[in-house]
Order: sequence, then structure tokens, then C-alpha cells
Amino acid sequence: SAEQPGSVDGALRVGMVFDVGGKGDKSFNDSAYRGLLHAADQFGVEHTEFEPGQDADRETGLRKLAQAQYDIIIGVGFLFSDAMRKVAVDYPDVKFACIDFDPRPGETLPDNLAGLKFREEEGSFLVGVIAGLFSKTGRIGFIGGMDIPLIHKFEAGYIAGAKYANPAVSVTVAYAGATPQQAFADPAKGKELALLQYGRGVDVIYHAAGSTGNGVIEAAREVNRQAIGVDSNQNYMAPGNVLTSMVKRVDNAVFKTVQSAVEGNFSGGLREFGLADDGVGYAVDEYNEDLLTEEMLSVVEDARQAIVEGTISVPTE
Amino acid sequence: MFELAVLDSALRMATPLILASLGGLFSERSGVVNIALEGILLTGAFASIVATYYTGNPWAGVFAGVFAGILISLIHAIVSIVFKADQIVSGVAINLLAMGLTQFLTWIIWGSSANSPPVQGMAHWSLPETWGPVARGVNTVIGHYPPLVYVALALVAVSHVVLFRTPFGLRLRATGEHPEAVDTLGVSVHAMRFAGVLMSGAFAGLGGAFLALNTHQFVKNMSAGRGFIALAAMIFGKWNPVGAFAACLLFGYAEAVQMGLQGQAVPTQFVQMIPYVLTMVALVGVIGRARPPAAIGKPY
Amino acid sequence: MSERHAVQMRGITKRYPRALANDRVDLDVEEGEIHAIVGENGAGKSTIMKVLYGLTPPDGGEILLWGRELSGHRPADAIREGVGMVHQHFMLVDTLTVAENVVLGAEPVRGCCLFDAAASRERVRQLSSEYGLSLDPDELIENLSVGLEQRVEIVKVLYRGAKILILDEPTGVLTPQEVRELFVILRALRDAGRTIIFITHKLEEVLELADRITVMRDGRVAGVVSAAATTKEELARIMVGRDVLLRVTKEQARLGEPVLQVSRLSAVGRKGSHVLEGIDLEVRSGEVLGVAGVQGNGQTELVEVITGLRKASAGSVTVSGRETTNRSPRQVRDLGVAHIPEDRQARGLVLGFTMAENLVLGRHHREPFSSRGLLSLGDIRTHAERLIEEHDLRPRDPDVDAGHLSGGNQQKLIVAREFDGGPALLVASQPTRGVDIGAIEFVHTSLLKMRDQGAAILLISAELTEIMTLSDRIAVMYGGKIVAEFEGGRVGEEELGVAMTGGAGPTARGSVSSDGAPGSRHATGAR
Amino acid sequence: MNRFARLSQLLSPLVAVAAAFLVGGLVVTAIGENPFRIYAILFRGAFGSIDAIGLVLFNAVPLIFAGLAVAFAFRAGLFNIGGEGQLYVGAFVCTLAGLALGGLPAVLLIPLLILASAAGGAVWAAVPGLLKARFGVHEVINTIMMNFIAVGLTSYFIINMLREPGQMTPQTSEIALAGHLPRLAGPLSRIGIPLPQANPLNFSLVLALAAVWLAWYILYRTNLGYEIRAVGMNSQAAEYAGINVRRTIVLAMLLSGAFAGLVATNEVMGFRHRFLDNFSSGLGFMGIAVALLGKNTPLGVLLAALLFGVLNTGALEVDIFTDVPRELILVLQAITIILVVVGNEVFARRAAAREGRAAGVPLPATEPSREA
Ligand SMILES: Nc1ncnc2c1ncn2[C@@H]1O[C@H](COP(=O)(O)OP(=O)(O)OP(=O)(O)O)[C@@H](O)[C@H]1O
Ligand SMILES: Nc1ncnc2c1ncn2[C@@H]1O[C@H](COP(=O)(O)OP(=O)(O)OP(=O)(O)O)[C@@H](O)[C@H]1O
Ligand SMILES: [Mg+2]
Ligand SMILES: [Mg+2]
Repeated sequence: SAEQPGSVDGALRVGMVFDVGGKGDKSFNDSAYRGLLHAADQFGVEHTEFEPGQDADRETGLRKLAQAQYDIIIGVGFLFSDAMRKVAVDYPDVKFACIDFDPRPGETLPDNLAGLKFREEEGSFLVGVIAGLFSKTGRIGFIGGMDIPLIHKFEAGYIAGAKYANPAVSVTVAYAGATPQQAFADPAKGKELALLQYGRGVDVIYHAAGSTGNGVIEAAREVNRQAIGVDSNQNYMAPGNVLTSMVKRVDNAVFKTVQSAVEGNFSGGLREFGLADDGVGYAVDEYNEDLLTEEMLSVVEDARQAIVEGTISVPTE
Repeated sequence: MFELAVLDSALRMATPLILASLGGLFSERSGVVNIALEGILLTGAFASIVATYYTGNPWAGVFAGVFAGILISLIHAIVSIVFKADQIVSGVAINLLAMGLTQFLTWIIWGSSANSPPVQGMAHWSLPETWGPVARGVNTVIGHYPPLVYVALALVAVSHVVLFRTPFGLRLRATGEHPEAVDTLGVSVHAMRFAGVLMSGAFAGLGGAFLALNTHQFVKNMSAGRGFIALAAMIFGKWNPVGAFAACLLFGYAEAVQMGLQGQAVPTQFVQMIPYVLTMVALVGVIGRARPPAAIGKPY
Repeated sequence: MSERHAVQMRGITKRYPRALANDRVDLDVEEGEIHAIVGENGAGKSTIMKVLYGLTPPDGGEILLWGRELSGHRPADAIREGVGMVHQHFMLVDTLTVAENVVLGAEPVRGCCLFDAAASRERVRQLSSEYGLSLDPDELIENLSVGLEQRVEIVKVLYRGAKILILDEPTGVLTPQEVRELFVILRALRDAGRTIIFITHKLEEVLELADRITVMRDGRVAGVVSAAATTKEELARIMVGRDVLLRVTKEQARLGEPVLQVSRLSAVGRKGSHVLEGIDLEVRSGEVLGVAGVQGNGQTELVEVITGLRKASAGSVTVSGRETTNRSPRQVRDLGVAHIPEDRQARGLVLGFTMAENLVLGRHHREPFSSRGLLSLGDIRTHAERLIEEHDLRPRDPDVDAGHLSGGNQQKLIVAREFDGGPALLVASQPTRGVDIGAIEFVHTSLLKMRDQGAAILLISAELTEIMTLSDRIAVMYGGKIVAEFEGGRVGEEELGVAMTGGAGPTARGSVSSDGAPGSRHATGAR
Repeated sequence: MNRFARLSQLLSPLVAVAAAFLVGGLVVTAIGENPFRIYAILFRGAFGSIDAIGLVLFNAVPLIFAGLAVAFAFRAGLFNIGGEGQLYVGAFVCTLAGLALGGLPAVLLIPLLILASAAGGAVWAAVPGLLKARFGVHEVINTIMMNFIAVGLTSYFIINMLREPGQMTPQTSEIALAGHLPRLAGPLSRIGIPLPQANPLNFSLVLALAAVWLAWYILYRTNLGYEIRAVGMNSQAAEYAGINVRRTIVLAMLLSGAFAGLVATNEVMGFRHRFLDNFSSGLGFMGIAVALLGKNTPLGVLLAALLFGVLNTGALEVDIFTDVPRELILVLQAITIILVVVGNEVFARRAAAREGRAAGVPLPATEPSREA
């Protein structure tokens, strides 16, 4: 962390502002933070980061970082979109990047603002395929945090993928809550939602619910069924009971953004990361390799190919 | 709506509420308003995970949760009983304190402002399989509840007995109704109120321990409003253990039904409102006026 | 009388923030005597007893029981040494039963730790039959009459084996019959060797019951006399420090038009039973109609219906010829009805309001105190200053909260407010409850003055002397009905007493009291 | 009240705040940081520049409204925990009106939107008020329940019906420009106070100050206020005095909710110009703390909200520029509240003791009246 404005040794200064949940969420924010740490390692950049306490702090915090002469400021989460738009215009010499940027139709971004989007639906499609193939009961589940458009992308891709793998599959959908509290920070609720679905014959549940989802994974462990992690690789959280994780390579996006700034070729505008450029994907590691068969993986890889080539178009709603 | 999974879920959702509302009841029966239940739950949840994290033993976590609940309610007791400050103010402050302190310490201990790493959970109680089919039968019926669910159920009965069948309970109730009377009989009002408030800390702390240990993790603000719901349940149940228990079951049930109903044609947000609307309707239609302990909220 | 001193208090001083409650008080009580303590409101009677009982630590002085210094200053210490106290405001928990109240703090235990309810009940039965105090151990306190509550208090003390019984103003809320019964009990207790300390304002009682009397004034002992060797007048003089009019004289009533007309009025209580049944009443201008009755026989409800605080189920009420049945309290007030409520703190005052604010309570919405929804602070203040001056309210500061006033001044404040503005009808409920003879004198003269100025007055009082001295006519209520009517001055206390109990036993209660208005029972407990 | 008592009324919160900082300093030291450095940064964040002070005020504004809501209801003896729900509904109604009435000129639209904000909050608060008045149901439960319902309802409508076209973010489009409250940067710069243009402080501050005055005026200068206070302190006496207790309860809740709803003037009209799902993050609950810290008086609410504004604004600075997380500030706020209430009691007792010593003599016993 740095306090004084201006860098001592001319190293690039990076500020990162987290989404609700903050550093240590083992999920979305941590993924961004990993990318930042990686960049710090690689390029010796200085960095500071914080989590805004209330909505207005997003804009204020961005301004404070800009005034403190940070070179590049990264906002983690679509909630920064509005604030980024405003602040970027006021500080043309500072570079801004916003993860999950939410563009308006036809919007062009200033040169110093990069909007980084992910095609979560594509990754979700692949884990949906895995779920559809894996399920013995033909019933799978989805548990979202809040019933909002961003989470709908996960849901839509997942369902499409599952149906692609097994047209007869039925998907049970549930959302945890209407307040951010209940939606993304209530693992007890997540666990109950999952137990209820498992109790009704569901054998794989994909969650997109932040810390609430930790309860989903715990439920899978408890009743020995399968959960699918999200954002970061969560396979390790219950080895053998996390079928896979839909990884959203926020870390890569952050790393690349910082890299471009270091190398002097940062450019503004929208960038989308999908399957094609490994912006999203699914995780296979020592914790889940025994769960996934060769046949499954080949079907998944075919699907990936089809999506990249555009023969499958994945819905977002 | 009546399938077993929903009923199971209802009971588990109700458990932290039951513990917290029993706690609130002891405090309020002694004449001390306790809107700090939310904060105590959170503190208990946090402490239970810290202890489990370091010892690897969830029962150590349970005791830590209870102990931490007692500690933080001690603040409430000192501020509102010894210093005779407004009990609601004290409760609000403790909620804030719990929120800040648990997050702050989460950050200190685990370097995360969001949550702890997963810890060892509590093994479910079950009879040894070697006992044969009887054991298996029993286990399928009761084996799927975490142990603290049984503890909570037992505590409902224990609370009822303590409150209505022991000298302590008699004195506690009298203190909440008419502290002067208790004082003139040579019983210390302060001691009774301390007991009531600290018991609320122990119970709600246990509720917090359940909440966290059942998910094997501490997540910031994981009490998620349950302390307030427990308070409502206590009022709903007219300050009686069995009544509060029934109210918690109702809330838990409404919550479980809500979860079970999702995915039907109704928008989720509307389904999610069911418990709250149900509570309001029930209060108007069935329960009507509840009479709180007469001296509640009044410092002595 | 034995030679031994049961209690010796030496130089007790107790200072409160706003008062020196006890100033070097000495008190000697001999074993086996009934010792009365008399004095005006605020003279320090309760305080000296609270010190004795360990409820209030004194700032100075010492206490000897049977010649031994009392160790410790907590009620537990006093209880251990055999002191028991029946407080001025009963210390009973409404929601508990008689037996539970009696044993509270010294409960019999069954098994390891369970409360032994059966043993408690048995002890209560045993104690109450021993002293002829019939009590049902299982009844809830909230269902008891005041007289019975007092018996519970006495049993509580006996249960703890008290040898010294302190009774703080035990008769204030009792009917004459109940008082007589109480005296029988107290004499029996004395004869059984117990020592009794008895606080009261009522001089007749003192002379009737006590062996010796300590008179207090301004926190000091003003004299100790033997009951056999003194008179009412002398006692009053020591108490107040001047001669007191013990009986007001009133002129012949000059009757005018009927102001209050109540016909066939009925009201239903919470449990659906009739609390008022077919009441007929008329009060004319220039007349005082007294309503006597044992508490809980519908007087409270009658007042509430007349003043709009409770709905009538049948019948009608008119004021100055205008129908007011089931009108709101405001509509009734606006017709010129003033009301001194029976419980000043529960109904009559907002203790957190200043004197000035309290002095417009009920008229705050009218000119000149407000116009177009805004308060006229200037007029409110002028009004307060005038009433404070006219009625000698203390302190003379309109900005002091009513909660800081003494009980007597609180009552005077209400009287001042309700008398002001020339009401057509004044409903006065227990207007002198708990106030001392100086203030009683003031309230009584004021009431009669109002009558003579042409107001109609409905006076409800449990104090028979008050009813008899002030009323032009007397109605007696029992069981929600008017059971008898007398001309004032033509009826004796005995005759009234019989009518009040409906001919039944002396402590009988009408059917209405168990579900009277929520405030009615508490009225007796609060000061 | 003597001078000592009055002085201690002022002093006790200051001493408490100081003591809270002391405790917070110990915590900071315990985690190996220099408390002086941390506090320097905290105060730099809150007072270091005109911009910082503007932020303090901006952060205080919603707390003033939320605090007034709680304090006002408290005066009627009601505990309104529903500020959160009321401010959501206030903001929702304000946004709806701002979207629908785009054609109106600012002179009409701004007052209309202010009214809409207040009305939204008022309606939401009236429900528990009515249930209390009509059925005697405890308002605490119902206001809590109504919070959850408000969040769910607004969330549903924002996401499914009013979402800005083409946007993922659960928020509405901007309300009509004529409904925006101007920022204060312009006018202040003209009178020589160089508040940066980007500072979010807006005219809602003026409304908040007006609301403080209005709450005071209603409570202490109007019939309604007299009746509200009478009902709050002794509803039996109020009934005796001819006050319609039920009506007063409903009215008090209405007004309380209206204050909460006015949070929208800052959030919707002054700052974001739209409704963002879940924008509040607990303002309603902080309002409880603010009201209680301000002893439920309008002026006290103002001061307490400013204190919280300072802490929140400084917290952001600490969070950004040090390794000490913002949670420390939450801890600090909690300790402040606890110490303030404890301090009040201690001071009050000492004042009473002093008064007693000063009086020294017994009060005059009831003097015989002159009419005798
Ligand atoms: N519990 C208490 N706490 C604080 N002050 C009290 C308390 N009880 C009484 N006082 C104060 O003592 C004073 C007189 O109280 P009290 O009611 O005992 O007087 P009183 O004997 O009824 O007076 P009066 O002779 O006028 O009837 C008042 O100023 C009152 O505020
Ligand atoms: N708790 C208290 N706090 C402050 N002052 C008190 C308190 N209790 C009593 N006083 C004061 O002490 C004085 C004596 O009060 P005390 O209650 O002993 O009077 P009393 O003789 O019992 O009067 P009463 O006939 O009204 O019962 C009162 O004037 C009152 O001012
Ligand atoms: Mg007195
Ligand atoms: Mg007394």
C-alpha cells in the first residue's frame, strides 16, 4: 500500500476498488486481486485497494485515487460503471478499467476507460453441459444470489448447456434473497436452498451467489452430491463434491490490463472475454478429475469449439 | 409444501431463531430490552469459527460461541443495568460493534474482509451402524439434523421449566414485572437482570455458533437480520418459550416454503416476501395485542 | 407493654437531591406495641421506614434492633432480623399468583432446584387461616381488590417470620369495613407478640389503634405522644404547625338547572360482562352529588363513560341538555366538562411536560392557547403564571417538568387546571387521594366554592368522610348499579357502609371489578 | 437545570467521542499501526479540504433524514425501525414521478418530486402505524417486516419493469433533468467557497436543514406536536385530554416516514438521479443510531449525523490509504455511542448530586393554602 502521492521509483501505481464482498471472498474479488498480485510480481507495480462502504463511496473513492495520482484504477464489478464514466472524463490522464462494465447501447468509451466484459453465459454453458451429462436423476439445480440480469446470464447459459447435453434434463432454479446481505452473504440460506433441491432429487447444483454459494458447496459435501463453483476455481472447497467450477478469468483480464499500461499500449473501449480467449472456462484439477470422464470432457470440448466458431449461440436471458 | 425436505429445512432455518429468541426472552423477562440479538448472533458465529479454526474441534467452537455471546452481552448488561443507559441505544450500539468487530477481526486473522476459510463442521449424531437395522432406521429419521438442532429443541423445554418451574424463573419474571417488589424482598434486581441478559448472550451466541458451524464458515454479517426476526418471534410468542418456539417454526416454515416455491410462475421477489407478509397477517389476525413485561425498558 | 425496645433509630439523616427527607430522626418502638407515625406529605415518614427496612441507606445515624446494631443495610439484612414491611404502594407482581408473590425470594424448593408450588400454596393457606385472612393462593394478583392485596402483603411479611411489621399508609385505599378488619388483624398480631409500626395521615385511626405516636414534620420528629393522652386537634397542630380546619362548613345548596343527566346507562367490560347497568343520575347546577362505593364497583367506569373515555352499550348521557353519549373526550370537554382523574400520574398529567404545558392539557387546542394549529406559547405561559399564582403551586416556575413536583403539588396542578375556565360540570374522582390535610383542606374549599358559583359537581371518593362532608346528595354504587341514594348530612357512615357492600360481607366485591378498566386497579398502586 | 448540568450536556458527547478515539487508538496500536498517523489520515479525509468537508456534509444528509424519522416517531412513543423500507419506497415513488413527469418545468417538478419522496415514505410508514392504532400490533415487528417487503418490491419493479433499456445494472434511467437538485459547488464557488464541481453535495443539504427545523417546529410549536409528545409520554393522559391517540399515532408515523422518504432528495434528485437497486446499505438502521445519539431531538440528530458523516468520510480515506480497514470506523462508532450514553448517565447523576448539595435544605412542606 502506498500513501504519498507520486511514486518513489517511478513504478506504475495501481488502485483497485472491490465489489461487495471484498478482498478474501474466495471468488470474484479474489480473482481480480490475484491478477493484481501477479502483475505486481511481474512488473513491480505499486498497488492499493479498498472496498467502498456505501454506494456513493464508489465515485468518491475513484476520485480520491485519481487525485492521489494513481496511474491506473480498476473497479471490480458492474456497479462501478456509472462512476467510472464520470470520473474517467474528469481525469483524462489516469487510466481506468472496469470489470463487468455495463455499457449503454451504442456507447463509446473515452480513451482512458477500458470496459472489460465476460461472456459468463459461455462458461456457464460448458458447466451446464457437464451437469447435464453427469446427472443421474435428470434433475439439476441453479442457485443464484439475487434475481438480477447479471445472474440471469449464468442461469441462461447453464440451462442451455444442460439441455444441449441432455434435452430431457429439468432445471430447478432458486434465488437466495432480495437484499445483498441475504443474496450474497448468507451461506446458511444457500445451504438450505441446496439441501431442499437435493432433497427433491437434484444431484448437481450450479451456484452464482458469492458467499451464499459456500453454503451450496457445504450442502453438496454433506449429502454427497455435486455442486459447481463459480468465478474462482472452488473445486478445492469440497474435494469430490464440487463437480467443476465456472472460472471467470478476471485475474487474466486484470493482469493484461496492467501489463498494457506498463507497456504503454493501454487502450480504452470495450473488451469482451469469452471462451475464445480463455476469459471464461471450467476448472479441472486434482480435486475433480476423478468425477469427469473422458467422454464428458470430449462433449464439453466439442461444445466449446462450437461456441467459439459461432455454431452455438448462447442465450443471456 | 409439506414434503419432508421442506419440514426439515424449516426446522434448521428455525434453529438459530429459536436460540436467539429464547435468549431474548430471558433478557426481556428480566426487564431488559434486547435488540442486540443480531449482534450477539454474529459474535457467536464469529467466535465459534475462530475457536474451531484453531482447535479443529467444533465443540470448542460451540463453547466459544456461547462464551463470546456472554461477553458481548456483558457490555449490554453493564451499560444498561449498571449505568442505566437507554437499553435500545445500548442494543443498537452493540449491533454496530459486533458488525465492525467481527469484520475487523476477520481481516486481522484471515486477511479477508469477507469470510473465514472453511473449518471442521460438526458431525451429525447417529447410532453405530453395527447396531443393525434399528440403528439405521433411527439414523435415517433423526440423523440428518445437526446436533445443535436437538440442543435447541431441548433448550425450549429447559427454558420453559426454568422460567415457570424454578425459583430463579419466578424471580426473573417478577423482576421484569415489578423490580421494586423484588428488591423489597431482598432479591437483587441487578443480579437478576445480569442473569437475564447474560443468558440471552449465551443462547444467542449458541444460535450464532449453529449458524456458522452448520456452514463451516464465518461470512461477514452472516446473521443477515435473523436477530430481528428472532425478536419478532419472541414478541409473537408473547414472551413464552413455547410460543416463541412456535413462532420461530412458523418463520422457518414460511422461509422454507418460500425456498421450495421458487421457480414457479411467481416472481422470486414476491415469493421471498412470503414470510414477512405472513407474519404481518398473522399478527393482525391471530395474535393481537401482546403484553410485554410491565417494567421492560425501565432502568432500575 | 414490654420494657424492651424493638427498634431504636438514632440520628437518622437522609438527604435527597431536592430534599432533606430525614433530619436527625430518633425513633423508639417498644416490643409488642402499635406505634403510629403521622405527618404531612413529604414529612419523611416513608423515608425513615425505608431506612429501617434497608431499602435506603441513610447518610448518617444508627439503627438498633432489640438493642443490637443492625448489620448491613439491605432488605435482606432487615428481613433476616425479623423486619417486614408493607409498602405504601403495594409491591405485588400482578401477573403472579398470591402464593407466588408471598414466597417470592424465599421459595420452597422441591428436588434439586424446582419451585415447590404445592408447598407455597399450603403455607399461604395455613398463614391466612391462622390470622383469619381468607385468601385464595391461586388467584392472580391482578384479579384482587385492594383490600385483599393488602392481606397478601401482610401474609408476605408473616411468611418471612417478621416480628416487626411496618405498614406504610395501609388504610389509604380501604373501605371503612376493610379498615376495621385490618385493625382486628393488627391487634391480633400485636397480641401474638409482634411489634407494629403504622404510618397514616388519618388522625381518627391513629387514636383508635395506636399505643404511641411519633409525629413528623419537615423531616424531623415534632413530638412523641401517647394515644391515650392526646386529641385529634393537638395531633393536627403538631403535624402542621398551626391550627387546622378539620371540617369544612358549607352553605345550603342553591340548586339550578340540571347539568348532567344520565339515564339507563350501561357499559360492557372486556370480558363481556356488564360493568355498568342501568345507571340513572342527575346533577344540577350548584349541587355536589357524591358517589360512594367500594372500589371496583363501577365508579371508575361511570366516570369514564361520562367523560367519553369509555363507550356506553346502552342509555344516554347529556350535559347541559346536549347529548354526549359515546362522544369523544374532546367533544365532552368542549361542552364544559372538567375532570379530575382518579390517578394523577396515569391520567391527569404528562410528567415529562412542563407545568405550563400540563396546565393547558385538554384545552391546548382551543383559543387562546392555539390558533390555526399553532401553539401560542405566550398565552400558554401567561396562563400558567396566573394559575401558579392563584393556586400557590410550587415551585413557581412554569418551565419545571411536572414529574419534579411533589405529589401534593401534582394534584393541586390538576385541580387548578380543571377548576379554571368555569366548567359547567366537574367530575372529581378521588380528588384528595394521598394528599395531606393541608392540601385536602384546599381542595375541599375550592370544590365548594365552585359549587357555590353554580357548577355541577360529581364527586367520586372512597373516603366516606369526604363524601359525607361535601355532598348534597349521595349515591351508592355496588356491582355496577346504583343501589341507594341518600340526602347529604342525613346518613351515617354505618348506613353508607352497609349499602356499599350490597349487604354482603365487608370485603365483598361487585361482579365488575375483575375486568374493570385497565387503569382502575393500578390507580391504587401508583401514588 | 443548573449551569453544570447544561455544560455537561454539551460536554459529555465530546468526552465520549474523545474516549472512543482513545479506545480506537489502542486497537490500532494493537495491530501494529501508529494511531496518530491513522487519525491524521482520518481527519485529513474529513476536514483536509473544502472537498472533504463537502463530502462530510453529503454523507451526513441522508443520515439527518433517517435520524429525524426515528427521532420523530420516538417522540410519539413509537420505535420506527422501518426507515430503511420507507426510504426505499420514497426513492421509488420519487423516481417514478421523475420519470413520468418529464415535461414539467423545474419549478414545478422539483417540489413535486420532494413531495413524492415524502409521500412514498409516509405511505410505507402509515401501514405499521395503522396496524398499531387499529389492532395494537407492535410497530417494531411490522416496520421490520415492511423493510424486507420494500426491498423485494422495489427490486422487482426496478429489475423487471423500470430497468434502463439495454442495461444490466439494476437501475432505472435518469429522471428528467428538470427534477435534478442542483449541486452546491456552483453557488458556493460564487460566494468564494471553492467546492470542486465534482463534489456531490447538493441542495438536499438545504432540505435536510429545513427538515431539522420543521421537525422541531412541528414538535414544539404546533398542536399536533404537543399531541404527539403527549401521546408519546403518556397516552392515557393524552386520551384523557381529548387527544385522539390513534389518529396521532398514525400521523406521527406518516411524518416519520416522510422524513425517511426524503432521503430520496439526496440519492435520487441530488446524486444518482436514478433508483439503483439496494442503494441504501443500511441507512435506515444508521438512522436509529443517529437519533439515539442525538437524544431524539432534531438538533441532536443534526449533530450526530454530522459526527457520523465525519467518521464515514474519514473512514474511506483510511481504507484507501492505509492497511487499516474501514471496519475500525464501525467499531469506533459503536464505542462512541456506548460511551455517549454511559457518559450522559454519569454526568446526569453527578449533576443531580451537585444540585442536591447546592439545595441542601428540605423543600418547603406543602404550605397551607391561603384560601384556608
Ligand atoms: N423516586 C424519586 N426520584 C426522584 N425524585 C423523587 C422521587 N420521589 C420523589 N421525588 C421528588 O421528591 C419531591 C417530593 O416528592 P413526594 O411526592 O414524596 O412529595 P409529597 O410528600 O407527596 O409532597 P406534598 O407534600 O406536596 O404532597 C418531588 O420534588 C419529587 O420530584
Ligand atoms: N427517591 C427519592 N428521591 C428524591 N427525593 C425523595 C425520594 N423519596 C423521597 N424524597 C423526598 O423526601 C421527602 C420525604 O419523603 P417521604 O416519602 O418520606 O414522605 P412521606 O412522609 O412518606 O410523605 P407521604 O405522606 O406523601 O407518603 C419528600 O419530600 C421527597 O422530597
Ligand atoms: Mg409523598
Ligand atoms: Mg410516604
